Amino acid sequence: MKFSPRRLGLTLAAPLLAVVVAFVITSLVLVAVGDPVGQVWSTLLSEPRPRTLVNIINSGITYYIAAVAVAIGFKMKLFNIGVDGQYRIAAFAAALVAGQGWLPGVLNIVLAMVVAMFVGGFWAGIAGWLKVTRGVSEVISTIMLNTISAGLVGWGLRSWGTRAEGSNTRNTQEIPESSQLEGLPLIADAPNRVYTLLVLAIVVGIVYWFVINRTRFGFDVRATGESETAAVASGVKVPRMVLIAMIASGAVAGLISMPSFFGADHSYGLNFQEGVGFIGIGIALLGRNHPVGIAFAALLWSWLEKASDGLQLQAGVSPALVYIIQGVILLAVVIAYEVVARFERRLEQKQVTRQLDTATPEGAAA
Amino acid sequence: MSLSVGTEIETAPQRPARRVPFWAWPLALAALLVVLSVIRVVTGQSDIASSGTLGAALAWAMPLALAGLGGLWSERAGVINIGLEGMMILGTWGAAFGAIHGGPWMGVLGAILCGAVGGLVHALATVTFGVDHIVSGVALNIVALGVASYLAARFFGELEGGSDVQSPPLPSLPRVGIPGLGDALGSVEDKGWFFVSELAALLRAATTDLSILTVIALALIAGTWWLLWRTPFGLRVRSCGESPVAAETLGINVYVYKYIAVTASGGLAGLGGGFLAMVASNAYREDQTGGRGYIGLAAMIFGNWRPGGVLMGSGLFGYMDALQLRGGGSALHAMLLFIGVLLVAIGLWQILRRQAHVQGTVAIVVGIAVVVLWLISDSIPGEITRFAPHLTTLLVLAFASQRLRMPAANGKVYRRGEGH
Amino acid sequence: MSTTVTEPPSAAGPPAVEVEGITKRFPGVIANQDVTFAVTRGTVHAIVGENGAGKSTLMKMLYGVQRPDEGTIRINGETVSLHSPADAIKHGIGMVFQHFMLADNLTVAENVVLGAEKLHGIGAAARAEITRISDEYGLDIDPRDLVADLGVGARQRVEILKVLYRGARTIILDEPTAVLVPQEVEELFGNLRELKREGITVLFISHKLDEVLSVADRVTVIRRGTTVDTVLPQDVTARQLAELMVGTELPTPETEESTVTDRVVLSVDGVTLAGAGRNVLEDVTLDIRAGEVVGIAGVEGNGQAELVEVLMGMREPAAGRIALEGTDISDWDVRRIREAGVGYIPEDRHRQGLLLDAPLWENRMLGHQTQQPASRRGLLTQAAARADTERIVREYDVRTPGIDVTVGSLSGGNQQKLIIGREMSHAPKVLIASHPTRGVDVGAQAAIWDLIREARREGLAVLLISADLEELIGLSDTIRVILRGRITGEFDPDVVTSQELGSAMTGAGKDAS
Amino acid sequence: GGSDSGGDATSGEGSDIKACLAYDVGGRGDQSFNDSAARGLDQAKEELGVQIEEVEASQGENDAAREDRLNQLVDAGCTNIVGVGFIYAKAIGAAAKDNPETSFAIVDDASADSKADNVAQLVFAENEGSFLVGAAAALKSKSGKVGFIGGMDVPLINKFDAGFAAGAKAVDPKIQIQTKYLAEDGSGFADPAKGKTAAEGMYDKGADVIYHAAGGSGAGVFEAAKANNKMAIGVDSDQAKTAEKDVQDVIITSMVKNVNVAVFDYIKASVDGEQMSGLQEFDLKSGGVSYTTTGGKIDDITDQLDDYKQQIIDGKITVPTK
Ligand SMILES: Nc1ncnc2c1ncn2[C@@H]1O[C@H](COP(=O)(O)OP(=O)(O)OP(=O)(O)O)[C@@H](O)[C@H]1O
Ligand SMILES: Nc1ncnc2c1ncn2[C@@H]1O[C@H](COP(=O)(O)OP(=O)(O)OP(=O)(O)O)[C@@H](O)[C@H]1O
Ligand SMILES: [Mg+2]
Ligand SMILES: [Mg+2]
Repeated sequence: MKFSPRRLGLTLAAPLLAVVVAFVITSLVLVAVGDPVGQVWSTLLSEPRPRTLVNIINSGITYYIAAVAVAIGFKMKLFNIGVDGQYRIAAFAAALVAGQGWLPGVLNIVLAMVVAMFVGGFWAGIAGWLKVTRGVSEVISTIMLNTISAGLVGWGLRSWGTRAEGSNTRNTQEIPESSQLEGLPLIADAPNRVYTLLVLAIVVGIVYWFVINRTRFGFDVRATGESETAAVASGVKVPRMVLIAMIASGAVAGLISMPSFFGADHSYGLNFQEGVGFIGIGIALLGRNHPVGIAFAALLWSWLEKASDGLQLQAGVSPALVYIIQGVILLAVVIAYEVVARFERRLEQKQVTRQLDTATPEGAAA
Repeated sequence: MSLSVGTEIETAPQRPARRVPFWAWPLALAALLVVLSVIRVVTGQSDIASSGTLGAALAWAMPLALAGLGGLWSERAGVINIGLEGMMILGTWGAAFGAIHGGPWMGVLGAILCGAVGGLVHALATVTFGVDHIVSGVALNIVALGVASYLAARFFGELEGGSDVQSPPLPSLPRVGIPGLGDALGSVEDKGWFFVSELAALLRAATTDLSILTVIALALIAGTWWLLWRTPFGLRVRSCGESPVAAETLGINVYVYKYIAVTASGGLAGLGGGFLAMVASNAYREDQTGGRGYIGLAAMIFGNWRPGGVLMGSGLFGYMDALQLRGGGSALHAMLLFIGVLLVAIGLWQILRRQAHVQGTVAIVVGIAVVVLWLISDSIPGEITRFAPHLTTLLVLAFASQRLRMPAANGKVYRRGEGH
Repeated sequence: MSTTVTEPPSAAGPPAVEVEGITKRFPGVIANQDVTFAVTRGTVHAIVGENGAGKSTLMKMLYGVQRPDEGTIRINGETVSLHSPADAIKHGIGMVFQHFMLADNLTVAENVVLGAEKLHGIGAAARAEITRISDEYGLDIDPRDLVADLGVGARQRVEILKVLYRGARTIILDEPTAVLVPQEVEELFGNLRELKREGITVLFISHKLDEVLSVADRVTVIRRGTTVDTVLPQDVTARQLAELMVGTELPTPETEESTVTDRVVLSVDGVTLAGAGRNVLEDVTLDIRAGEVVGIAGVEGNGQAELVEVLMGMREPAAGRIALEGTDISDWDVRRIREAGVGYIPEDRHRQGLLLDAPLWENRMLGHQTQQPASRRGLLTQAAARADTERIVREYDVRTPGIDVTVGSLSGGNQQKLIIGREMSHAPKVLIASHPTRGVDVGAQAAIWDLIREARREGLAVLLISADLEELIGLSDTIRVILRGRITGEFDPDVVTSQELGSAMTGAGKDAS
Repeated sequence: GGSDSGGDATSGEGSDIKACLAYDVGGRGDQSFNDSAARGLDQAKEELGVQIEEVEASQGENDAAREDRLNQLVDAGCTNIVGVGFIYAKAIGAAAKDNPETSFAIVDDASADSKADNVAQLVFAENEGSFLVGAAAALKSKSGKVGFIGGMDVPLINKFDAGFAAGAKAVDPKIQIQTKYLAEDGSGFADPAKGKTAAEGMYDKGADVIYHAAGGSGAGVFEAAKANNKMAIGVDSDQAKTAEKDVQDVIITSMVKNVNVAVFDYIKASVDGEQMSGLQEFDLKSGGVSYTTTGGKIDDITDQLDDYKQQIIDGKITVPTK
């Protein structure tokens, strides 16, 4: 697609519109329930400390990969609601393997990633297979698989996890020191570090962009998403694509936990971060399934989230306010995208006719 | 709408499922009771069909049934509603807020209203703005979680006995039952007679100590059937889900009916949330819904978008839930026998009647494996019993989804004047 | 054809419908401009005009589905403002749309009473009334049937019944004959005359002039959105009418001297396809030679679509063999078949031929993803694809401001030219063209016919499926008739008439040569 | 106690001690564990005049987020920070390393994760307290069947389970114990409906006393007990006082885990200038866990229970933890 200022303007219009709407609605809510509006915004909008900034980036990394996993499905109009379950079961399996430390250092990390992608892909593949062969909606099957994976992981953790001396939790074996990644000192003055596997997120983003936009496979994916019937007629084997897309989505979902696992957690335990898959859905929608859009959305999301502690401490407002802001932005943005897209389509149709009219004056209506 | 998959979308005409005659229902129920009796006798697990289990199953089924009924309203009008979970969440908050400030019946009203607001937002996004239904639903779930959580912190945090994540105890709704019947049936149940005791247990569960909200929910299921299939209003709602363009050309304001149906959908799901807050427990709690909106949706789908089916689907879920919570591993273990035998039967049927040798053989082999598993083990690990309902859903859908037919225009974005 | 109705319309009372100065604009299109005419009560009034002239738009405004930007509508002398079909229905207007407006999964009764529940409820009384109307007008409809089980003719009668049930005094029929075979058309006209006798006014849209002349009492011609004239059928010939419609002379497809060789390119042998209940294709056998156009005639739904799907590899035949230049391709998938040199112009370009929201150059790649200039070794070659799209736009006269606009914003004819250009660019050996000019304006239609003829000269084997019998007769070297999934006849287009084809298509005629 | 701290003297200015609590999701008001910690904080504010601050976690966060929260508390000027719940173990360990000047405490964890010179690990012998209520259950049971309902199958709750079983068996070796864990995740602590159904199942199968360690889900256990005219045992605080009025009379006793005492003691030590650190065990002996007699339902057996208590304190009985 050629660059055009109008197009860019329209692309940015929707998210900006949504953020403004979210700002207004949230303010109204605050006024309605009598919370301090000014203080809330000044707290939320104050510049984060370096340490918090690092944390924003770190959870942004996690969310980014989650959103890409979701976006792969979305590109084909597949709703992989099960990223959460795929991520969980993959994280557990990877932690189990990595904890054994069969391979030294970086190789161990690579092995864990391969295992995570395999397990995540397999888990998503079940839903894909059910859809293709049995016609079960992936929305329902992935939701069921989420619960099932939670159960299996719970059982696995009880069977293979260990309880450290004096601890009240259960964890998998901690990974050897040689496989622990120290992090990148990207932010000056911060005592903590950005996950080394920021690199992984960037690679995932680039590969995603490249495959979708520059390969034949990606074209098939997009074609299927835009019109299944046209894709079929063009030679795309949709069932096969569904299976592949689900597996790819699950494989990427499997990677979600990797940056934090090797950068901070070092083992899988009861304090595992839940719900990332659902956050990924929100971010993918917000970022319009675009690798760059998703990056901004992921940072926005995690920035809001990190602001919630300040909200409690400085404004005395429930941190749940942040959920409202996130939710309203999301709802506003999906509506705004629809409105803008419709507007754009009309504009283009008009333009086509106008240009043709001037080209062939006799073609105009009498 | 999500991808339909397959290359035969072009021409293969879908045979609509034939109506099940009304007498089939009691017959099926009786058959089920016989099966349960056999399992009880063979395994000695008295909890399989005790009135306690069935009563709990009924109670567990109701929130799911209400959510599923909500889904049915919405999807019959052509709007996929994956936002049921969010609407339920809003309902739990609304129930608590209403009940605290106006008594139990205000709680019921509050649940319905708050859920309906969620439905209205979904309608606004999908009907007016043409947002993809699943996208809107997912977004709504996120918003609802935030709104309920924030409002709870704001309105319950300060109250005596409440906190940011929990409301104070709510006043309870009346419970009803047919007096005297319970004890009589109970003594029959205790005799352990084949089938008779199971029947007594079922009657006992259905007639004693029910929450008034359970009765209302059952009435709503019947009422939905009557309203949607027996009144002009219902015909109009359904026409919006089958062919909104056709409805439009007959002078029907499709937007209005979609709005009504989706809002009602929210109200029903909200009431389901209210059930959780006021009947299943007696307070609002964050995360109380625990994904029941999704399960309700699943129950509706395998109930084939029909009220009776919703009841059946949610009943199955409720039963599995009740059984695993009450009996745990051993009761579910007994069910293995049932599942194994069922699989073998399905396999034989596939081979003998449908010539599907591969599927049939697979079913028989798996069935025998399940029976063997039943023989060699004596309990199922807790984690696995807890996802048994979900696994069951997945299996049921895998076996039955070809027989299901959703409303033809479900999930399609409709815009006035653009369909001709 | 049967007797033409010639008695002059009675002039009693104000006109049933009168429109004056109607203008309707769509983004970029003026669909109607200053349309003015009147319809006398109790007559059959035809509206003719070429594709895209604005006939449907006008009728939709009469029915309240759309609203005019300017102008007035009078019904029985009273100026009305129609905001929705409900208003129109209230004023006694009913409409049968070009595309049927029926909910497949509802029963006939439910479809009929929908929106008119106040009249007789939705129960037994309503069903009785439906049966009564059905009997009265000889519509032969059972209210308890599921619409999904009905054929095209019955569906149309249900549509008419819907209108009658509401007590409409003015009925609009938008191209009712498009999907009917001649015999069914006769039946329909019989029904219309019946209606007229009951004093009902019929507004009838068509661009089949012989039909119009046989049934109408008055004919209004619309050209490019404007009323050109209203004439009495006995005063004009079909030729004059056509010239009024087009403004110039009508182009007709004409077969040139035969280019048929004896080299069989595509050979279909005993192909059978199983469907729900019965076989949708049964023992279909035909050969297409290089330079030959084989036309398939048939009433919609008799297996044409399935035949195309089987040939394109979208469905696998249960029995039989399909060979492309001697190679068995029966079990190949779509992609392999396309790569082997089978071009495809789908029946429904919006559904099967294009990605409406993607730019022209991406649509250029569709269907040929695996081939140059779309991709190489799995990677897209965008620059090459763009350059080739520019070429197609130029060579095939696709009217577009550029190759970056979305294909959805082009007109149907231009979309179709892009598709044809795309398919021809890969030097196909076989072209499967399904309704290649459906919904395309006259200018583009002529251009498309030329393209097909040219390809045939160059040795292409063409399978042409069309509902337009003129087109079939004009382009084909041989015509096969398909009925209930079987090839039931073979005709020489040089000698066959539309009537004969129509008989064969309905199974009425046995005179297959 | 605490009268010697000079709390009154500093109440105008406020002490220069600022005690802060970081809760898990839910926070103050769960009528159980978190509330107990909050009571300790309130007591410290009142009696010692310390300044306080509270924050709670948000849903589904990771250790980094928890650590960041603790650091924000440090930034807000907190001198003493308590992580309420083992979920904070790693975060406390890390934050303590980064802020050697600040004093930390963690409830329910004694692992290497949270170990540091400036961290007090406040742990409880829940198994010992549970032993006593287990014995009480066995003594009160007429059917010889008792039940245990846990919110989640994790080591912490296993301790309650193990202690309860040991206590019941100590009284009656043939006693039947039904055990049920409600969920895989935190929802097991927040779903009274689950508690109720599980308890009804147990009562229907003959149990007449049920002990729950299921947080908020326990409300359902009490409801079931009330409806079936059976007995229940509360947990964490004296639930015969804190539970809803109409079910209080079914709660024969509660296994109290005095988190408030631990939190208060920890803060008080700082006020007194003797920073608490290292492993701090709150067991039967130190009064960190105990059983209650509110309502007088077990007045007849307190002698026997106190006897067991003494044996545990004396080390004659070792209560298992899993
Ligand atoms: N909803 C719409 N939006 C934009 N343009 C429209 C719309 N409806 C019709 N048009 C345009 O208005 C013109 C008239 O269309 P209309 O359907 O009335 O033609 P018609 O005479 O019925 O043609 P046909 O014989 O193909 O049915 C066409 O150019 C068409 O593309
Ligand atoms: N992006 C899009 N998505 C869906 N539909 C679209 C899109 N863009 C255009 N359309 C539809 O495609 C139609 C344009 O194709 P159509 O064949 O009707 O053109 P037309 O101008 O009517 O040509 P004709 O003269 O053949 O009738 C418009 O009616 C419009 O509703
Ligand atoms: Mg058109
Ligand atoms: Mg038309």
